[in-house]
Amino acid sequence: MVEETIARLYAEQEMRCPTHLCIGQEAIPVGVSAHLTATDLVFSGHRSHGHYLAKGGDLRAMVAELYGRETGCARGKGGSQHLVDLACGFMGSAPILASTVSVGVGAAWGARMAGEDRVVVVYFGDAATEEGAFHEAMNFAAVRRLPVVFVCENNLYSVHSPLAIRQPPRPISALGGAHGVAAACGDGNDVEAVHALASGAVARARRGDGPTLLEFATYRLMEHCGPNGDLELGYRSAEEIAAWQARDPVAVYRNRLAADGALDAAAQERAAAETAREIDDAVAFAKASPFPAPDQLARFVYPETGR
Amino acid sequence: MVEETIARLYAEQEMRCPTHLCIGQEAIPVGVSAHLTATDLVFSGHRSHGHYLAKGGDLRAMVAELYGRETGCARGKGGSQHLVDLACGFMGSAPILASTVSVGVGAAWGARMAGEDRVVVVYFGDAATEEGAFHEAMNFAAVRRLPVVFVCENNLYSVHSPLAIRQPPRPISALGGAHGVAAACGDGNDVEAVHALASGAVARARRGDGPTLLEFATYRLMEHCGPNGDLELGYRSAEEIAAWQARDPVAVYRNRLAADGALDAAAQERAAAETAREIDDAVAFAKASPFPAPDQLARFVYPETGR
Amino acid sequence: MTRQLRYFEALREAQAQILASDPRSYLIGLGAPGPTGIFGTTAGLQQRFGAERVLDMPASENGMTGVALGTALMGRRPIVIHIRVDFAVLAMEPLVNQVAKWHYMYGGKMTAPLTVRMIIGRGWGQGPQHSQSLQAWFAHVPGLKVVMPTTAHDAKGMLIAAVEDDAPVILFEHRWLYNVSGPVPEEMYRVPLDQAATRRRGRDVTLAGTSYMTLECLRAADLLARIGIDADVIDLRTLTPIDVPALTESVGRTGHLVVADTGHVQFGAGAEVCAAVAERAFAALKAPPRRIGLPHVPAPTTPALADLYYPRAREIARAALDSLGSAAALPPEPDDPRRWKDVPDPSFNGPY
Amino acid sequence: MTRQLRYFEALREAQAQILASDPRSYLIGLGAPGPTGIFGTTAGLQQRFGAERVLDMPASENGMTGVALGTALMGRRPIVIHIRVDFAVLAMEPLVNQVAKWHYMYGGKMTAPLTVRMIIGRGWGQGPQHSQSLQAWFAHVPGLKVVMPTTAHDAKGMLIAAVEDDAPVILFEHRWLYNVSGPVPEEMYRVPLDQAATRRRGRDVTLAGTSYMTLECLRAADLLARIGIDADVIDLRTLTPIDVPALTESVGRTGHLVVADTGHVQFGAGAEVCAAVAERAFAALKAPPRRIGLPHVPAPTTPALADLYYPRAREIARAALDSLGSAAALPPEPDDPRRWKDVPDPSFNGPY
Ligand SMILES: Cc1ncc(C[n+]2csc(CCOP(=O)(O)OP(=O)(O)O)c2C)c(N)n1
Ligand SMILES: Cc1ncc(C[n+]2csc(CCOP(=O)(O)OP(=O)(O)O)c2C)c(N)n1
Ligand SMILES: [Mg+2]
Ligand SMILES: [Mg+2]
Repeated sequence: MVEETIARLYAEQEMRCPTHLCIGQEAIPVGVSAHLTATDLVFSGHRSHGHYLAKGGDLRAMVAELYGRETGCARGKGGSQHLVDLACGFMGSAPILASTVSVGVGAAWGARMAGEDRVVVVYFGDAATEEGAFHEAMNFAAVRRLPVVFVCENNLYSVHSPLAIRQPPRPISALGGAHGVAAACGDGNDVEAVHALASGAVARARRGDGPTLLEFATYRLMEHCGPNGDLELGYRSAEEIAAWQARDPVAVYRNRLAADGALDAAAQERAAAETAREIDDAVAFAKASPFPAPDQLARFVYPETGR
Repeated sequence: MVEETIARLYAEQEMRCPTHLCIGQEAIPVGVSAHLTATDLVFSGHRSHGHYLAKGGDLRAMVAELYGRETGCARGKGGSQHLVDLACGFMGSAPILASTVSVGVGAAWGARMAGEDRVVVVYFGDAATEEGAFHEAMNFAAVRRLPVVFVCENNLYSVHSPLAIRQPPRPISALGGAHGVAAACGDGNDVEAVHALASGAVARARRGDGPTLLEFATYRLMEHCGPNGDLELGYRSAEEIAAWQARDPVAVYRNRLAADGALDAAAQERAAAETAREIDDAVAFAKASPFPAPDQLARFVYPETGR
Repeated sequence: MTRQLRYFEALREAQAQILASDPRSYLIGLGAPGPTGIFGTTAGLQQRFGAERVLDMPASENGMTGVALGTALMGRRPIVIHIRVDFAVLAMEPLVNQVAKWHYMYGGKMTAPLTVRMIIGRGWGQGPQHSQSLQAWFAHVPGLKVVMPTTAHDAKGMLIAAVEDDAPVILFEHRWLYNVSGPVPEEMYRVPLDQAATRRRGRDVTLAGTSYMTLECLRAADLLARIGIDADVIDLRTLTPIDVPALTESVGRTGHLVVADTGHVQFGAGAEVCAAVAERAFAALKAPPRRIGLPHVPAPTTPALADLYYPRAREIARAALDSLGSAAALPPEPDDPRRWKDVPDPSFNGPY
Repeated sequence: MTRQLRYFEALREAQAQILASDPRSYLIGLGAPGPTGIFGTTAGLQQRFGAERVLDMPASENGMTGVALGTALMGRRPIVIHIRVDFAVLAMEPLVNQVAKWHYMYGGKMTAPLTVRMIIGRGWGQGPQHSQSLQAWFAHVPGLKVVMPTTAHDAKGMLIAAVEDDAPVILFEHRWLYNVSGPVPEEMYRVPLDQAATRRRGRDVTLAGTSYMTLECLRAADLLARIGIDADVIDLRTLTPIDVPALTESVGRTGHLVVADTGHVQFGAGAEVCAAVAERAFAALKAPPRRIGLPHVPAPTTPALADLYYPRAREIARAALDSLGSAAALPPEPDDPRRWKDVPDPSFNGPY
């Protein structure tokens, strides 16, 4: 719902930054984050709204960041591609593919050096595994048996490029074994399946048994970057989109809960209304927030302590 | 013998460039090159003398290159770390770890684009597989099923650093499977074992069945860079060195041939004498060759055709 | 010769003609054959030239640069495309250590005729990792040629010349030039890779620009003209070499120099221009050469700061006035109804 | 304070004191704990501080830079060591896109206090891929601090200051300084990361050097002194910022500037120095500022060409004479029995 609102409001041209929605992929961060504590850490890439919110990231600060305001989580300097919320352990997202994977590995290592018990989750897409930096990070995590869960959201595409022209026919999770990292594949559109796989991986990390690579099959329902669909581009078929739409993780789980009697219509409505209120509040907050003042342009290039 | 001579003459300080000897590792290029034709191509890294000579590289041009002469294979501009002999298909060596792996993959692809049937062999050490660029190259070779044989000379060390602190406990050949590349391990000090494994890999490439990663266990008997031993550094034990010395591939194979009656003492002596003559000739050639003239300094920065 | 094309169309036409005329050439980049075709510059080319001439690639900037080099050694003429300079930073090792030096370090035995197109991002919150303009890095590296076409005409002619050149050439394309149109001949033609172009003749001050900043220089010249100052505007076009003779000729007439570059000022291309002009035309300079470019700050995402970050025509004009020691006031800004300047000025669409 | 240490010993002592006094610090680099200890600079430190404070690493320059950044975010103070600048080229993406911008792009919420030691190779046929001196690249990137200590004293003091600084600092160490000795206090001390040092007072011409080239400037000053020309020698020490006040003060007295840098001239550090001085001290300059550095050529391996490649004191002195318009002849070269100059001049061993 947050992203649907973003999609709707994006046309107002007040969120002036490249914005990658994760509609269709929501089950993964939800299933993973369920196992994380506030002191566990998360890193992400360009498609990070879901990762941020699932970890408990501040919604107001995120929306304000998209609106480029001083009250944004990165004071407007980052935008959608650079979310951060230290209070909840969301350590940062950055759009250069695979760039935060090694940073996450380092954070796990740094926490261990400090004697802190923290699990680190790093999210990335299928294309990020084509970057050498990804392999370097996996190798080091394995050498040091660091408490990292690598979560690959394999949505079959890199922008408009299908997997088959970019990678050989083998599961991405096979890369784990090569690097001495435990690995598994699962259905990324089934939040319970995600929850189950993540449970093992997070527990393994917490026990000190080292890193795990989880590959989740999923699908991006919107365009790569921006608020719309992209059927007209023709790089994927209407049937393919429809088939995945039918497996939309939110709807699937909502229906399952309803069928199980765990969620009645009234509760559902209440939850939706509550969420809508929160979103409206965040948008109102963002729109009412000031833009950074001109003197903020050159601030934070260098730490004020260090120069 | 070539390298023994280099080691002996290095102290004269006329070969003024970093020089990485492959004594102890000779079986690998010999066993691999036996399957290559003159139009097949080879790329290598910093420890390339053996790869160059086994492919049929010109000895005089190599020695002259080490001596920094105009008659060197790279006109003195490259030195030991930048050997080249296009006539025999030795396309170049370069010391940045893993840097020539992708170039070799590209050469295989370029040959295919040109409709040429060529197999490309790329040599590198165990440490090179820690570079992300190595993985990127493997992935692409697999996607395009290119005729490349990746040959990893695993000599257990990167300079003075043992494998275990750099990589997790799994064979390097496991990286092949992850990238959809055929892979195998073998004894790199047994030229017949190398020959057998390389036979399959080269044949596979030639048939159009795609790349193979071969990992060979071997050992560097001299110091990492330079003409001497390095027992005194203490990073490897005298026992370890002695054990590998006992498995010196040249001696082992010479003895095996002698035992089989395939090589009698006279033939052996003749061969040794012939080789010694060639080496003396190459050294004499190099020493008699002129240094590049001053006007060569700025030559070949840009092609003369193109500017 | 009155046909007008936009910059991205000129690039597309150049590539189509290269692919059609030279069977050794091919084109590779993330999304090159895709439906949006790298901002339109490669749209339709795969359909026309086939899947082996116009290629997508894995997200492996380093490895694919090495791969392209390998094909070049085997006689191909690759065009490698990076949709942002920022992503090409992953390819510095192969570009700088290998591609740039391959011809030299093997004693001239081989050439490495790659062309690498890099797009400089700007606007709509591209932010710190999608809008770097690092041409100064590449121009620092012997063996590479670095060019920055400003007009649609030069985009086509320099891209063709780049592919035909036996040296590796890095072509920087500023995203804000893509919709700017100008006259582009239909036939294949070459624009030399070592010459600046004078875009406006003037006698009072020399404004030298790289890429998009040349347009801002032209607009600055308009502003100055309105207060009676007559600027010479030089489109640098190439960095290796910088066309120092063109600069010294101009400065010899004007005595004043303002350089406007798309990158950071500090250790940027403008420093080389100023240093070179100071070395070779010191006596002609009547005032210190001045530099306009990005401050020593990463690119902020919010338009509220990005608008302050990017210098425009007024800053260039003001530097010219400073150089001339003039106290004149610039004419007022023309009315711009846009709240933010994070998309190209619609009045900048050419023809140029 | 008369204790003399060599440069590499000063670096080792600095690191030992950092490791001893700051439990957050650690040291990582290829071979750092190994028997040769990165040219002696890390020798014995693992034995003293343990395997978790002094670490080897996989040959993964990119990934390990990201890893070090991650530890820095968690409060560590890493020192990452590259035994050649050329290898660090693989780490440009994390250094430039991430480390440099991390503080800024998350609105000041975190700092990235890495120190990165990079060694500039030279001599004995290091050749094209083992002797690059790319400080100008890093100084072009906002968020990084770039320093180049020349003396053993500054090597220690700047390394300590770098680790204590909350910004990421890149420390360039020239291999030919490693055996040069000088007075080094035993205690922990800091040398500021933004100030040049005057190494010799003179009134006729300003010679400004970076790193090893400062020693060549000093020798050039000796040559010039023998023909009655009195040079001011400034050791730049830092590039971000360049100490422009120190330069303008000196040029204000001398009117003449020669900059000698260890890297390529074109788009190099000297361009920034010249441009900055031309901007701020134009009126004081009596002649164009001159640059000494590497030609636009990759480093050749053979000593026959390498000797021509690297400029030395005579070239600096000659540039000074040119600037002064002096027709004086330099005193003859002191007898140097060495055939090749691809190892450091034994008479350059300090103290400095
Ligand atoms: C190093 C680098 N190269 C290219 C890009 C451009 N780019 C941005 S998102 C993207 C697609 C990434 O695909 P994937 O990792 O599968 O994530 P998804 O968008 O599918 O979630 C690309 C190629 C980039 N951001 N970084
Ligand atoms: C990118 C890069 N990093 C570091 C080095 C320094 N270096 C030169 S050789 C070497 C060891 C390489 O080990 P390996 O690949 O196993 O080959 P070996 O020397 O054992 O034959 C290292 C680290 C380098 N040349 N390139
Ligand atoms: Mg994807
Ligand atoms: Mg090895």
